[in-house]
Amino acid sequence: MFEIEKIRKQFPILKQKVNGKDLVYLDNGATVQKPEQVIDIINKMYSQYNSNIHRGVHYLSNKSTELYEGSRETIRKFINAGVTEEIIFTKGTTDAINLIAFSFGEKFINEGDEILIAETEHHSNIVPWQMLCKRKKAHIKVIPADENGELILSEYKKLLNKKTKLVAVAHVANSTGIINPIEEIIAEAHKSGAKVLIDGAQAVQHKKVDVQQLNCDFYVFSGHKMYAETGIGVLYGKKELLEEIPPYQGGGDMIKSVSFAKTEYADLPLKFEAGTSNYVGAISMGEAVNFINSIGKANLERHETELLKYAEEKLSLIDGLTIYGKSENKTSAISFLLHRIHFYDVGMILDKLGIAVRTGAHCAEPTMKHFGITGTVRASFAVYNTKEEIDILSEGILKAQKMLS
Amino acid sequence: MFEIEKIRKQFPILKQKVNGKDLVYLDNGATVQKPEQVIDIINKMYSQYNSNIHRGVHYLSNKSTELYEGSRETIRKFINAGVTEEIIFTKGTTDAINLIAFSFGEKFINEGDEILIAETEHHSNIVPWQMLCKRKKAHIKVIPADENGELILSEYKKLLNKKTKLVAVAHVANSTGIINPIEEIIAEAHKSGAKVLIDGAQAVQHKKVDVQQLNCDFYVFSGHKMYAETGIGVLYGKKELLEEIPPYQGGGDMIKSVSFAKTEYADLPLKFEAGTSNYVGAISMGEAVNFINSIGKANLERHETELLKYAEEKLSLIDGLTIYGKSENKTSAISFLLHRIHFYDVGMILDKLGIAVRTGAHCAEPTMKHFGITGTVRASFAVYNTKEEIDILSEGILKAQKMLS
Amino acid sequence: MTTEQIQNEIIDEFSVFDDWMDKYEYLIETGNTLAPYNEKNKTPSNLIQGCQSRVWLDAEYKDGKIYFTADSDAIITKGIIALLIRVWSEKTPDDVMNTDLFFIDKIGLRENLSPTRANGLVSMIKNMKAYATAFKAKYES
Amino acid sequence: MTTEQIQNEIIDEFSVFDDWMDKYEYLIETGNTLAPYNEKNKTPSNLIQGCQSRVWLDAEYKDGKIYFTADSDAIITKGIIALLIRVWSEKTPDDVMNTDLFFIDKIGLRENLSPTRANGLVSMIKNMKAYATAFKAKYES
Ligand SMILES: Cc1ncc(COP(=O)(O)O)c(C=O)c1O
Ligand SMILES: Cc1ncc(COP(=O)(O)O)c(C=O)c1O
Repeated sequence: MFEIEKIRKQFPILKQKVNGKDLVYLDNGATVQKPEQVIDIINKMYSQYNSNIHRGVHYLSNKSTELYEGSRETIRKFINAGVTEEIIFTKGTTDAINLIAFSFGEKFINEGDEILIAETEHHSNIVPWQMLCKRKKAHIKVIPADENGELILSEYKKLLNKKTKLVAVAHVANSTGIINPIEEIIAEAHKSGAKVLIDGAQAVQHKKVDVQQLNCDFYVFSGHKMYAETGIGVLYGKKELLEEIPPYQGGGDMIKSVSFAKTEYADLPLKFEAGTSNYVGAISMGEAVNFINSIGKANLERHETELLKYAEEKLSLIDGLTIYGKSENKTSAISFLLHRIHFYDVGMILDKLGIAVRTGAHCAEPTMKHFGITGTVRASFAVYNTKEEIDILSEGILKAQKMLS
Repeated sequence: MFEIEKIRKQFPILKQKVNGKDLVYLDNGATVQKPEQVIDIINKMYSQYNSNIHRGVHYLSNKSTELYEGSRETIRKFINAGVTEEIIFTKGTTDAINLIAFSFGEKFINEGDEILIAETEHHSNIVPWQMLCKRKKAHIKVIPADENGELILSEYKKLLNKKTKLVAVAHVANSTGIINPIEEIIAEAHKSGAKVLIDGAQAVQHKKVDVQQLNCDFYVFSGHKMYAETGIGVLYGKKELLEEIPPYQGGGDMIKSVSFAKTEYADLPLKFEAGTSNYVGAISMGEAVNFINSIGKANLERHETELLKYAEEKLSLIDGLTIYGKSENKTSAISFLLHRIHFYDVGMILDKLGIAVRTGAHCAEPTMKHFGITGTVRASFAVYNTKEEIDILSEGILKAQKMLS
Repeated sequence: MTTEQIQNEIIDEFSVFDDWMDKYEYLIETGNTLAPYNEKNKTPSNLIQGCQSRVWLDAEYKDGKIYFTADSDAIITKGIIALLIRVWSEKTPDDVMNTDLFFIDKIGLRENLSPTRANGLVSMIKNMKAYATAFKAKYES
Repeated sequence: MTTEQIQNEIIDEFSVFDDWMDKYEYLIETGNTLAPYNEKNKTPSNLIQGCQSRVWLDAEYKDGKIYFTADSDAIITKGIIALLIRVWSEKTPDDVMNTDLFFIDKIGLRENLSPTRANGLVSMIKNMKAYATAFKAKYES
């Protein structure tokens, strides 16, 4: 049974008043709020178990290490990776993509090689590849989107060739909520001999993800967008590949032995976890998975799909409102503009009504350019949002429209 | 007035029992415990103010951003940097060193160049330079230590030459607690035209640090070792230098504009903060500085010096105990071995007595090699430790010695 | 009137509003009455790129006084700009350089000066002061 | 005796101790009685490098049974090794492969099998099972 009130009660921040109004938090694409059980585990870590991991022999250190490694296993199950060594903790999605851009790049990218990314990517899945290509004299090729924001697969297939070493695509585009056809993208890339990185930052919190079934080579996501702390994320990579590519950062914990003459790197996953890992963050991520599991991914997906459909219906009724990103395959986000009204002004007025939405280019300037705009208003949903909140949003938009035109 | 009992009360974890004994936490070199005010601010962030920073126009986002940027200013004052843009938030010390190894390396390190590091460095201040040197065909030169673990300045001066581009040295060596003569090291390096990175991971929590007075080019440290969260750290760099070197990671927040044709990077400090920053971690770091300031660095230093002197006296009385790292200039750590007894065994027995110490090579294998050993037992202190705890440690060592010989 | 007096005048005007809606409606109105900005001056060098709204700023120095003109694509931002220009136009460089801008806070629009890079206003204020400093150096020394 | 019986025997022996000191003293004693390890066999390939203590492990197959020898530089680690060898020496590959190692937990020494890389014991157990698998494949198929 999906009991929304019970779920909402678990999020202390939702009880907040903002500008005298009940908070309506619809900026979940930027970051998701945290349930009590996640806040509690952080508290508990710092009040009872905190100690640096891996290197200690004492009780607290063992305790922290056990919880940390336990969390790794929880996350392995969450995305159904084959073995725990395939789960690398990073600072977040951006960090994970940069890691691959560097390490995969050092090993496999040479002058003239090509990397394919989609036109609708987040900057974090664009800039690291640009930097890599600049360093290696390689090239970025862009998978174009159609006027609705959907990727054009026929064009994608034409772009694939022997020089294509990597395809990096979002599972869900953050600025539109469109779910990309990654199954087909992955299969095609593999046929052509390219590896695939999937940016799951906007997907894992909304959809069931099975990396073995997807057969992607890398899958990355952030804790803070899936009910966990900021400053933590995950890189999943196929074991053989992670073993082949060199480490990214050097430091404590990622080595087997160090001397000035010769340093040997540790085995997976530690090879990619230099320095003191954000173990409290990682543990909070395991707890966030527990939270999601306690609701059930299917229930969560059903609820969020309902919300999206409802929001699409409601907002379509508003005169002069254009939705950007139209597709049957969307999840949990709706991007729009009001005719002749600046998104920033709408955001400001909504804020005054206690409604938090995101405005701007959503770190996806090429997508905005594609639509011929500079930004949108984006409402994005999490498991705790309600239809009533969408009603409030819709009334708020009408009010803003009235004030601003 | 320095009231130790009042201070201890602020650390919930110190009330823990471990193996039925009162916890005696002497593993502060690995990570320091957190005072209530830091735990509270984390709580408060996730229960009241949490929202992604910089990009939002709504109330919560503004609130988070204000707190985040406020923390940057607090930290600027803490180390007396000239301007806030010189404070970059990273994942930790290791991340900060890797950032410089990459970005400074891309810009300034060429084939045949030399990087000087000390023999007594932590792996995090060795491996990134080894990786850089491998990539750029540059060379590492090692500043040797004498038999007590102190750096030999006359040898250092001989190593400096025109090819020396960077000197990377710890402010305080983590395996011995020895304070390196960084003032002189910095001055000499500059005379010879080299830049200097100081690894302050073991210093900022114990000593007053004034980066302008030191005149170092880079100074790095970790939050978790100075009473703040894990997963956060700081890179201080001189503005002109940070402006000159290229960004390290690419992604959201570090850009001014992105297109497939041309991407412009943001100004400092954001240029080096790609992706969602660990803003809660950063805010906890500001609060940790408030905690330290509430005690007063001078008081803290006095207390910790007393502890160290007391521990040195006490431990010297134990037959067959050798202290590694002897110097007049030490802070907050004491490394030792018992004759013919393995450090691991000592650590295990102490753990049973509720005493948490670190054993092993302390991520400083070259230092251990220098002393002709494979590891030590290290007791390291923070502001909340007491002489009584050192008495307990000393009794514990005697007991372990008895059991193990 | 001094910059302080103008600021107090604005505070007085806003004091009659007791809810945010009235304030914002007034701000929007004010934005709509902002003197038109010469489209030709929408050059890259006059552009202050916020993440969200864009601001264009230009200034001239005549007979000891500065004449600011500005624009924004967002109307709320434009409203604040209009208020800033009211405080600072036709003032001397010294007037501008020495102003303590207190009115925005007092009229309860502080959220518009957030440390985010969102609307470019913080940079705009910095740039207005920079113009004053530059004019002073150029013409008055 | 089966590996299960030996484990139960060890549990019995430890059950007389009611505090950790006695347990660890017994463990240390046990470590000191471990059959000497041939120094010549302290080769890199026999070394299991923990972060903290090092473990050397060697094994031979004779007449259907495995003979393990091992050593460590830390005496507590050596004590656990001695117990493991007592359970597994002179057992068949199948015996070793199929053992459910429950005694370490039961005698309250679980902290010695922590997931840290500290003492090499977890790897050692893995390697002992790997020897069994290898011997079985080589000699029994
Ligand atoms: C001197 C020194 N440098 C670097 C580090 C690495 O710090 P972190 O693990 O927080 O990145 C440490 C701590 O382990 C240290 O003591
Ligand atoms: C699709 C997508 N990719 C990458 C990112 C970057 O994630 P983070 O900022 O957590 O590194 C985001 C979130 O902003 C995103 O939505």
